Order: sequence, then C-alpha cells, then structure tokens
Amino acid sequence: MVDTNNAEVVPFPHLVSDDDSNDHLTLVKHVRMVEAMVFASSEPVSEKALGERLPDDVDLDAVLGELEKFYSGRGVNLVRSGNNWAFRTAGDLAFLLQKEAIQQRKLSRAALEVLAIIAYHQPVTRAEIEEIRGVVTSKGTLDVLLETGWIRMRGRRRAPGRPVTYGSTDQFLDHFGLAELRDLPGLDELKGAGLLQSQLPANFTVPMPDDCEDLTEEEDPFTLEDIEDLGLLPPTGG
Amino acid sequence: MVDTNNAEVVPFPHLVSDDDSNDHLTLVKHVRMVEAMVFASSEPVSEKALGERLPDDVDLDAVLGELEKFYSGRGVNLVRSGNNWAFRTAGDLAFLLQKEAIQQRKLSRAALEVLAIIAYHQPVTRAEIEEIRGVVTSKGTLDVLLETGWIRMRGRRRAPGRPVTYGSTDQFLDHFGLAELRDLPGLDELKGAGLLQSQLPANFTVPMPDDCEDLTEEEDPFTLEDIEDLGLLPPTGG
Amino acid sequence: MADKDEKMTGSGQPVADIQDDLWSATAPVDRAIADPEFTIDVDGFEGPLDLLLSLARTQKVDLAKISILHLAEQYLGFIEEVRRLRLELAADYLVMAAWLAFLKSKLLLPEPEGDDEPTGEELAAQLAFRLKRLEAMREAASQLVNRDRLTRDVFARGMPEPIIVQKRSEFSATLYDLLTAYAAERQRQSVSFVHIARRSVWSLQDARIILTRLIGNISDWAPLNSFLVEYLVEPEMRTSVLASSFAASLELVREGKLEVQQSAIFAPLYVRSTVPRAVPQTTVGVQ
Repeated sequence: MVDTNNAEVVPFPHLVSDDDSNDHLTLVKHVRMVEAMVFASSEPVSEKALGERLPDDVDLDAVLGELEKFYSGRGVNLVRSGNNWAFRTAGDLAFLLQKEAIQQRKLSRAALEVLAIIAYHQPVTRAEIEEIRGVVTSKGTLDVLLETGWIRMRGRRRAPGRPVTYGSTDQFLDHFGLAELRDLPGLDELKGAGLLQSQLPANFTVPMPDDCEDLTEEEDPFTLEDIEDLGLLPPTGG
Repeated sequence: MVDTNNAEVVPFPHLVSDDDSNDHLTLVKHVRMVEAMVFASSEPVSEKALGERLPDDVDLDAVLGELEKFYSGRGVNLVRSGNNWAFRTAGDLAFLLQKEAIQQRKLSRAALEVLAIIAYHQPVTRAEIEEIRGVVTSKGTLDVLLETGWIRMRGRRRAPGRPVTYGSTDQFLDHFGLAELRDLPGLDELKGAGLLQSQLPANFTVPMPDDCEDLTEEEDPFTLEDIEDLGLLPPTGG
Repeated sequence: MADKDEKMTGSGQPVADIQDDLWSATAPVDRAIADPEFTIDVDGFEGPLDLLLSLARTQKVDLAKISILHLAEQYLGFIEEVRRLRLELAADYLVMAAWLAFLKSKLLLPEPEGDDEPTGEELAAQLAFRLKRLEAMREAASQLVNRDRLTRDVFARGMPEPIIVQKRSEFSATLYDLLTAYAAERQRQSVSFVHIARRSVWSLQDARIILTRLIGNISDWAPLNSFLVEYLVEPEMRTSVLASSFAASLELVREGKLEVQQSAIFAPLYVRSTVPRAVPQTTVGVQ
C-alpha cells in the first residue's frame, strides 16, 4: 500500500527547476506556510481558510499538490476530504498507534446500512432508504447517525409531503479517508449495474451521489419553520 | 533564522548512502514510524516510549537525528525538550496561527455627543465640552473615543490650568466619509435635514471647524513631561 | 459479507438448522449498538427482504441467476414453519408471504391475454433487483466500515497548536448618528440656557452682622459707605448692599446700638457706635 522505497527520491518540494529559481523559492515559501497551517490543526483546514492567509496570487492547488507529493510515502500524509486538507498518519502504521485509538461506539448493522445507503444514494429520503432496505427505519438509527456528524439533513424533496433529504458531510469523508464521494468503494461498479437507483423500474440513469452543498433541483431549502420543527441547526452546520 | 534555501536540498531521509541501501531502507522505515508516533501523540513523546515501540536494535538517536534534520527549515520542526520530542510550528510562521477577532462595538450616546462636539468645536477642552453639554464628561467616554482613533489630544490651552485640547483625526474623516472638516454640515444644513428645529435662540451658532493640523495661537504643544503624565503617544499617533 | 451469528444468539431454536446453514460461510462483523426499535427481529432478520436475501444465499448461486420461484417457495415454507411453532411474526412478513404466493401463482399459470398488469417475470425481476441492491448496499457498508478510519487506524495531530485569537474592537457609527447626536445635544442646551440668573442679594441679616462687626466700638463719626467699600466693588451688588445696610443700620439705631447722622438730603450718611456721652448730639432724621 505505501511504497517506502519511493520516499527517498522525493525532494522538498518536488518541483526543482533550475531555470526559474525565484519562482521556486516562492513556492518553497508558500509550501512551508501551508504545511504549518495544516499541521497545526487536528481538523481538516478548508482551502478557503488557507487562501485567506496566503498572498492573493498564490496557486493554492499547486502548493497543495507539492505538499501532498512530498508527504506521500511518509509516516504522515497530507490528505484531502472535500475542499479540506489535513495531515493524517499513514494507514499502515496503525499498529504503532493503538495507544492513541479512541474507543468508539460501534454502529449497529442497521445504522451502517443506512449510512451506506445515504452515502451512495444521496440526496435520499427516509422513505427511499426504507424502500431499499425493505424495513422501517427507526428514528433512533437516524439520530445516532446525525450524532456522529457523518450525515446531515440537506433540505426537503420537492414532492408530496416535502420529505427531508439526507446526505453525507465533510466529516464523513474525513473519517473514512475519502477525498471525495467518487472514492466511495465500488461506486462505479454499482452505478454500472444500475444499483444506485431508488426508483423502479430501472430505465433511467441516476446521477452520482451528490454531497454538493447546493441543493439539487428537486430539493427545497429548509424554511425557518422547518428548522424549528426538526430541531435543526442550519443545514450547513451538520 | 530559518534558511528556506536549504530546505530543498534535504532529501528524505537526509542520509543517502549508495553502498548500504538495505540499511538505508531500514532507516527510512524507522523514521516513518517515529514521525507517525510523535505526530499522533497528545504530548511530547519520550525517547523511552519511542524505543519501546521500535525493534530492539534501532539506533534511536540516528533516527531522531534524521527526522530533526529533515524537518529543519520546514514549516514544522521537530523539537526536543529534555528527552521528549514533539512537532512545533516554525517560529517565523507563528503569525499564521493568529487570528484577529474583530468585535463590533457601538458608541454610547454620550460618546457620540462628545465626539461631535470635539469635531465641531475643536480645539476644545474638557471643561468647554462640559459647558456645551451641561453635564460632566466621564473619563471613560474620552478614553473610548481615544481608542476609536477618531480623536486626539492636540496640546494645551494657553490659559489657567493649561487644560488639554482635543481635536479630530484623519481617521475620523475617513470613517465618516468626510474630505475635510469643513464638510461637516453647518447650521442651515442641519436645519434643512430636520435635525435642528427652527425655533432657536438668535445667538445660536454652529461653528465651522478648522482643518488646520497645526496648533492655534492659543495652544501650546505638549512637553515631554506632558507626554509622560498623560500616557500619550505622540499626538499625531492618535 | 456480514455475519449474522450475533443476531442469531438466543433466537428461535427451531429454525437454528436453517440459519446455521444460511450463515456458515460468512465472516463476522461487529454489531454493538443494538437498534432499540427493531420490532421485527423475530429471528434476527431485519424485515422480509432481509429474510429473503438470507434464503437466497442458500441457493449458493449468483443472485442474478437465482430462481425467484424457488425462493418464494423457500420463504413460504419458512413462514409456515414459524407459524406451526406459533412464534410471533410481524405483519410485514405475512404481507410478503401473501405477495410471494401471488407471484408464485403468476409464475406458474399462463398469463391472461390483454392484461395490463406486470407479468410474473417482471415482478420476479423487480424482486431480484431489490435483493441485489440490498446486498450491494450491505457490501458497501462493510467495505466502508473496514476502511482505514480516523481515530481507529489513522490519526490526526495529537497536539494541535491552537489559533491565537487577538481581539480588536471596531467601532461603528455613521455620520448620521454623529449629526443626530450633535444636533439633539445643541438643541437641548439652547433651550436650557435661557434661564434667569439668580440674583445675588445681601440679606438684612448679612448686613446687620457685617455692620456690627465693622463698626464695632468705633465711636468717631465715619461715612457708612467707607465700611462697605469692598462689598460695593461689583456694580450689580451695590444696590442690594446699600439698601440692606441702611435698613440694618436703622434697626441698630432703634436698638440703641448705633447712631446715624446726615447733614443734608442725599448727603453721605455718618455712623458711629453708641457710647455713653455727656452731651447728646442731635439725632437727625434720615431721608
């Protein structure tokens, strides 16, 4: 999984161009700055927050790319979840770090299934989750999942009854080590097999799971009343 | 302090010996392990604790030396205190971890009145302000106004007691969008705006403040003693 | 795929054979937080679809090639067994049983002509799709849960360095605020400035005390004004001082403590303290 042999050949930063050493020095400077900012935080740092503290003309993508390359194969890696970046220990070193492990409440099988359905089918309503599982979803299951911070209520489906739609959060990506939803295991195969369709019959294509902050065309934002009724933080707060 | 030029020439790990590549790979492995352990620990890690989780024959000093060298000149440094090791943000980048929290404050009615009187009647002493307002001005009010940067102490009135005179600053003009003090509306304009009623005593006037930065004939500059006694920055610093 | 061994513990023994058969090939998975509201967990199954999926696995073939007819028969047999043992069974299971019985008949009997309803094959395909989809989601959940997970397999910085927050005040006030405050203040003061100044007066009492003190035992005639010089400096006080001291002097004369004389109308008024004398002077009435 991690190729330690490669590690030694990565200079800092990766890009070494003799012809343009001034640019290079500037890049080094910005790489240091981003490194310090991301390293200082235990939570993923948003690209927005990074950009705010760098000079205006900095190509943040390039800087992050350098840093990511530079740390690949190391004991600590730079990882992305959504638009947020964090340093995380390399997965293969877990055995060394059992002391740091936090004993987490384990999710029930039902909760895990619901979580997977929300992640792969989002935005998805409770009725659709139930249709897939063929069983009623208890309120407790969704509550436990909301409590983990991995799912959030997104809005309301533009449909009779205006059911609440659920989706995953950036914390979900961070926790499961996913840079983005496209990285969900087996996503392409499931999509290819037409298994990400909530509706029967299966004769139309279904979009990728969508955790875009923006609501889809079929979703309405929460109203103030909703927020009160559902005991919600603003949806982005999830 | 930090030589970023050096940073690029530090490979990972520092030591590259062609003749002994097996040893080298082992070193890389151990450097990775120590890197992850120090990174994830919630407190500085003792050499003893590191040693316990590495194979018995590891030369810990060599591994820590590599890692230290590797992180020197970077945005994050490996630092030792006693026999304990931790990562710390490079000192010259500490400014990146600071955030200004701007607290919006509203001026009290009294402060607004005093400010306005200073603006219109400058140079004006505290006693004169009190005469105009008919009430005592608290020290706190003037302190708050000095904190806004909108007023300043100008000098001392050539009169018994040598009272301090107050005036407005350039920041005052900036904040209130005035090109110069003469742009402050006069009697007719205040009446026209409905701010002053028309029944006013015949001798009622609104002064036309003077923009001149220099002291008037009736003012003395501050002496060095004054500056000490009043805890003043140089008056222009206001 | 997930193992249901844990679910099966303590569940209905009569079906244990079938279940052992069902789950023997599967790997264990954790299941700690029991969902408190599982109502249909009669034998550890989460609903009829879950039961169907479990039964399908006994066919030991790819779900795509499963015989739905055979599956329906298995399910109906299972339900029959449960009912024979008088075990409680939630309504969903019975609804599914009824639907499968219907499906079975559709699959076995020839389709009636000109029927708009879905054919038995179509219904069977739909059921197969749902089973496949449920199984896919279970597989996805298990892959998800086995990834390198934060705080279990990968770790964040253990000693994060906090952002130091520096507080700074920013004052807000508009020109309108400023002008309103100024105008209101000036307006208020312009009204209260029209006040009537309190007049300063010498009371009779004041005059009497001062005259008594000043004239004291002086027995030579002296102009009354000479005693009052310092009080007459302020022009606005003059009238009051003169009137009060004159009235006070008359009172002192009446009491026999003072003597007063004047040579002519509007001439200076002379006063002296009363002393015992052999030759009394003429006392002159005063204008």
